[in-house]
Amino acid sequence: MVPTVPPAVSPHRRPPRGTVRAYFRNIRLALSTAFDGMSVTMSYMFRRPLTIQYPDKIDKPVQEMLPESYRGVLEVDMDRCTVCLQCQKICPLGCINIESCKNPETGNREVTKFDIDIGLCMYCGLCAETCNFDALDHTREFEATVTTPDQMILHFVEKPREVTKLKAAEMPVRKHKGSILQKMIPAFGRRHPQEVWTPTAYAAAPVPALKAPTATPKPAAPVASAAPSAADSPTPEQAP
Amino acid sequence: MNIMHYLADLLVRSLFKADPATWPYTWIAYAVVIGVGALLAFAFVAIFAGPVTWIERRIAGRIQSRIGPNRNGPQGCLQWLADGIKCWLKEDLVPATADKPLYLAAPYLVFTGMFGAFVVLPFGAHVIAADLNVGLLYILAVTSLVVVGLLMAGWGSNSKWALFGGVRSAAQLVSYEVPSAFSLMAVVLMAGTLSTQGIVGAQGGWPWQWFVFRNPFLFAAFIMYFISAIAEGNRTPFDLPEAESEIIAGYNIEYSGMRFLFFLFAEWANMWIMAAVATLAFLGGWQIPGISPERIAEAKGWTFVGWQALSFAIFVFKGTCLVFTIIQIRWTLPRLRVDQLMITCWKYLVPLSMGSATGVLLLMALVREGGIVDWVMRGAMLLVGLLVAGAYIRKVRATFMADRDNYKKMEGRDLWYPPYRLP
Amino acid sequence: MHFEYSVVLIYLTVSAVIVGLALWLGRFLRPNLPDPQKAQIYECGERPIGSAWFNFNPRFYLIALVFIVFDAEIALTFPVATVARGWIARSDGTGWVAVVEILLFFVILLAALAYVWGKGELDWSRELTSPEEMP
Amino acid sequence: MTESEICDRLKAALPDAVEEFESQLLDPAIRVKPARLVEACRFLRDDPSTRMHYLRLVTGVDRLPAGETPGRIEMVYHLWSYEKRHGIVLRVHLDRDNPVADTVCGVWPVANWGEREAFDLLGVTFTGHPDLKRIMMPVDWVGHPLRKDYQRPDRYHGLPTNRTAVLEQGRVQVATAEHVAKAEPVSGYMQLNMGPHHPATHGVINFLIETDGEVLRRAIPDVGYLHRGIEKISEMVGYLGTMPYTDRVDYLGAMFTNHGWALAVEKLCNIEVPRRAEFCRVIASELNRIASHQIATGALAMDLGAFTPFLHWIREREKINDIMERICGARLTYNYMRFGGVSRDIDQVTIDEIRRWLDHYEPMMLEFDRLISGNEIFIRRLANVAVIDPDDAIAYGLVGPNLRGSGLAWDVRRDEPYSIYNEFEWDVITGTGVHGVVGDAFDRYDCRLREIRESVRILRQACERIPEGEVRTKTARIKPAANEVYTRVEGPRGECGFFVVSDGTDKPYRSRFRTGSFTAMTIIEHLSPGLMIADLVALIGSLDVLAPEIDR
Repeated sequence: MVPTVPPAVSPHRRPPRGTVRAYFRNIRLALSTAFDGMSVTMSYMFRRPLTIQYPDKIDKPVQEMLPESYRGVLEVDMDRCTVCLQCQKICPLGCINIESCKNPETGNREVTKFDIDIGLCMYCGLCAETCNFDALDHTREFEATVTTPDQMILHFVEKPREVTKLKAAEMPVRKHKGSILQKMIPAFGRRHPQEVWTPTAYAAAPVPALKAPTATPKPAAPVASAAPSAADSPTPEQAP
Repeated sequence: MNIMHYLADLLVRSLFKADPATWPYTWIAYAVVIGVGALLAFAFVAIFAGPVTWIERRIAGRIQSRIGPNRNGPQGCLQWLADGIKCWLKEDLVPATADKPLYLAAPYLVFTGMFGAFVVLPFGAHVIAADLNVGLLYILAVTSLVVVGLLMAGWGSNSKWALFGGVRSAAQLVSYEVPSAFSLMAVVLMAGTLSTQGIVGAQGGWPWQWFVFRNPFLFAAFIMYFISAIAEGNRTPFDLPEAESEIIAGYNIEYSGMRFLFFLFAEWANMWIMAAVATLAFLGGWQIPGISPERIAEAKGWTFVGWQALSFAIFVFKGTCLVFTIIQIRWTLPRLRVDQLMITCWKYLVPLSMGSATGVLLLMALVREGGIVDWVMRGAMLLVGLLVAGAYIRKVRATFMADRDNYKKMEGRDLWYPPYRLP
Repeated sequence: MHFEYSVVLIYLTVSAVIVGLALWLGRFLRPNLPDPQKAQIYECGERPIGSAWFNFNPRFYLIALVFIVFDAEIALTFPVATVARGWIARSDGTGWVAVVEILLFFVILLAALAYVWGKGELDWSRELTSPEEMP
Repeated sequence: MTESEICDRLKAALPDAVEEFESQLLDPAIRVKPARLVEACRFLRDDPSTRMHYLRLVTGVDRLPAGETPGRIEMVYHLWSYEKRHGIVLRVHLDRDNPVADTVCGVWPVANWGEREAFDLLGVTFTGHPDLKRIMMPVDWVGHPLRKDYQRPDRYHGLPTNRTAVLEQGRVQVATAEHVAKAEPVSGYMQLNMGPHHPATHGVINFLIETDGEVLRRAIPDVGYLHRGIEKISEMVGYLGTMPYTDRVDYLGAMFTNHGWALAVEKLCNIEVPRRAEFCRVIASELNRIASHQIATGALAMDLGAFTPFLHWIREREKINDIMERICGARLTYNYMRFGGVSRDIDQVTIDEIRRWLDHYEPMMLEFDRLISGNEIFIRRLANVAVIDPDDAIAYGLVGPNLRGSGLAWDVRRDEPYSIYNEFEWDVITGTGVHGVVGDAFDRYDCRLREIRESVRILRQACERIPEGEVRTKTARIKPAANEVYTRVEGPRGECGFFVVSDGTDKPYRSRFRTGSFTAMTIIEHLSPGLMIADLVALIGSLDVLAPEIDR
């Protein structure tokens, strides 16, 4: 099949026929507009650059430059979580995975798993919006680089823990945003080896009640090992 | 007297206690000295072309409100070395379907064509490898090798984008040789010689003695030479052979590692050659204001060396200013289309440059050199040059000031970016 | 003079040697891991369609011819231009011979350029070759 | 004319064509017989009382058999008349097992790609279509993904198609698909691929170009490299869950896709939007429009070889991004709109910041003009290149600045008003042919640049007049009754339409996003003959096509 050859040139595509005046006008315009443009670029030789030299040559960490409303990596304050499952339901991607059961000994409801897959998360903020207890929220953290995909699943529950029965007003104060996350992703800790990154707000915040990551979980425990230990020795056996 | 010739003779006389005119092995000594000279020239090319890549990126950064490379070495000044070493360590890929001999030989031709031009560039009063009596013609001839190299690269790669690049570069370089030759012809008419040292010698150290300010035709010839030199060096707005947004990278698209580097090397060194030829032909070359070439030649010992160094510095300074302008043009202007490129050359530059050569010829025949008309012309052209520079500075300042207050309001800090506190 | 031209020869040789040496030394430094995908040519990430060695109309055949004429003329005019200054300086009228000669050259060239221009050959032809005419 | 009058007109002219007038729908539709579709279309286009020259949307809906009713595939054609300012929806019901319809490519060339998409994703065959082949999916894909009973294969050429499998498998060794020629080779012309990895194609789009030297014989666009099936995803994640996905449809103008989707669902569910929320929407949208036009104009300059203007615009855009970050928490994927309002209020500090930025920005635009818009080389590269006359622009479904560049003053904000745009004082920008003829590439560029100024005007007024109040009405669970709706907003790439079919559940039954880039792509093949390679780059840049918006 040989399609018909289209008309070669539409009439208005030819450059306009030059008269003598147009000829010299072209020269004048080409030189003067180039001159004008060069005066603009030259003036930039004296202006300040806008580059933020992330990550090291900056006055303060980028996290502090971000507005409060920034949607960074998600974190959960388990002290405030009532396991209402609203976030899990609303997440369009299903990156939140919550499991809970009734403890046969005490009869209390226990949450056994609260995983957020930040590799799947698209940071839309619907879950944080739907959380009535201010437990799940976006932080200003964005450096969540890990070495294997499975480390991207953040485990907010290490051991089965009791679900709070308090009303929203009685609940403990929300831990400072990001303080929980800082302890979770090993890459976060490695980011500033000289502890440059210690904003006063974080120091003032109450110490998180999370278990220290050094506590070795029982091998048979149903809960997966904490993320830090998985990162220290990222062998397939240990990876959850 | 050529400085290399003199040194070689000196070597033969002092080391071998022989008369260079009769000693049978003089040619070996000559070859060694010239070889060393060539290596020195290469060193100049390398330490010019290399840092210029870094300088260009820093300038581009500033123009674009960025910083540019500032990590390797103080202010990133070793960036070019890092890039070079990296390219050296890269795998050398040859497309399976390429025409191997053409593909492999292309960098040699490009580099040789570029490097050959350095033979006749007068860096200083006596700092020149060989003062050929056909100097300018030689430059025009030897740089044509680059075209052959680019065409070979484009064709030999067997890649369609590379082919476009090669064909474009052939069309462009070939076309723009005509206006640049005519512009230089105006200079040759004025100087009465083709030798580069002779052309420099026909001018003087002061701006009113430079060819560019001699008469309006030479002024126009300078601008036209500059434009066609940019085109011959494949720089924006004439960088069609390597237009990255149209034909991706053009002729060098299939090259990698060191072979690729030699193309870039040649491009940046070519920029220097263009600037150097413009300097020697129009801007008085290495001439030191107030010091006549005879006085330099008569000087002895360290005074002689000092004059050489000064003239070298003046030449390099003038050339670098032009290089800076070329870089700034690159980051200011968009690119022409192929047909517009050809029209610019054949309809604008060729007739106008011929006109300027004719005008120079007629003025030479009609106006007595050193006469009152000559001096009036020189003064007027100098005034024009100063006015252009003044208008430029005023415009730059106005642009800067227009934005200053608003910027302060927005950012709450100063707009000024002092060069002594680089980020 | 021999010295001057031997400089040219040696410079050209040295530059070729530098390229060769750099490439040869690089052989000991760079990896060599051939791969059929690497050996493919680049066509924007898609598989290349056929070979690039192709007959097509680069559309500057006439311009190239004009260039050759001009270039030859330039090569012939340069020597005249070189001596013109000396002749004019002689002030016995020989200068005008040179001036007229060069002007004559230029006029012929300009006439040729004007002719080609008027014929529209300097415009980039956008006419497509019809498929039947193609080889 | 109202829809029923149009239906009467059609009935009078072609009595046996009309099957039913579906007036219960939000956009009343005429059901016509498949066999008489083309005739009806031609009549509606050419009749002096209707004159529907613009095919807004062509898409299909798969209806599964339920109870008594047999399954069917409905083709939906949204028509619009710029002249008479009325529109109508045509529908045809096709046999689900063997859906065949006549093509309307002959009536509106823009139908070409829409029908190809219906063929690809729903399996509808169009008789007489010039180039009926898959458009989004690979040529060797099996099945039609938008069919309701479609089963996704686990693997495609050895690549797992779900994430869990990827995680389990680890690094995947990809078996490359066999190369399939994109077009029949024509002897004598050089064929080469421009894209997907080409700096000027603005994302991963492929053009198969046939050239004779530098001059193009034609350029055939091929898309689908960025197809993520967002419309299919929306059928699974529900109305609110689709909102973040609309960000990904048009990443430079996410606010507009957000807005369009919100409008669609609000219309389906009859949700009121508080006044302050409307102002928030307008402020956020116009900021986003400036940002998007900056990318468009800057990238066009970059395609023509001037890199600096692009980065100057990027610098200004960074400040918009900073403001956006304050407003909604993200710099690109805003997810700002909600059904019945917006997710966050814009506080006074942010509004002051916007004002200060506008003060700073206006002189910057002059500087940009000096740097590039007035540059003679730049003008010569764009003027008189790829001229689109208004008839072509309408027939090929160009919208937004591309349409206005051809001289047609049509802006959805003014002419089919939504939100509160008609309260502000601003002008619709049209191409004037400053440096060439009306409708050339420079006009399209110029339109965008002048539209930025109009957005600045709107922003100033909106910042001045923003009232106090709530920004979000409390909404019950989103569960609209079975209906269909088509809403449109004026995005930076033109009309951004959302066609939503609801079936009474909390998830859309079918959604189709009508984007400006998708329809703009069809005209490239039409315009390409006789262009040079460099002109093609300018054409793509001046149309401002965006790969994710094409592929969705």
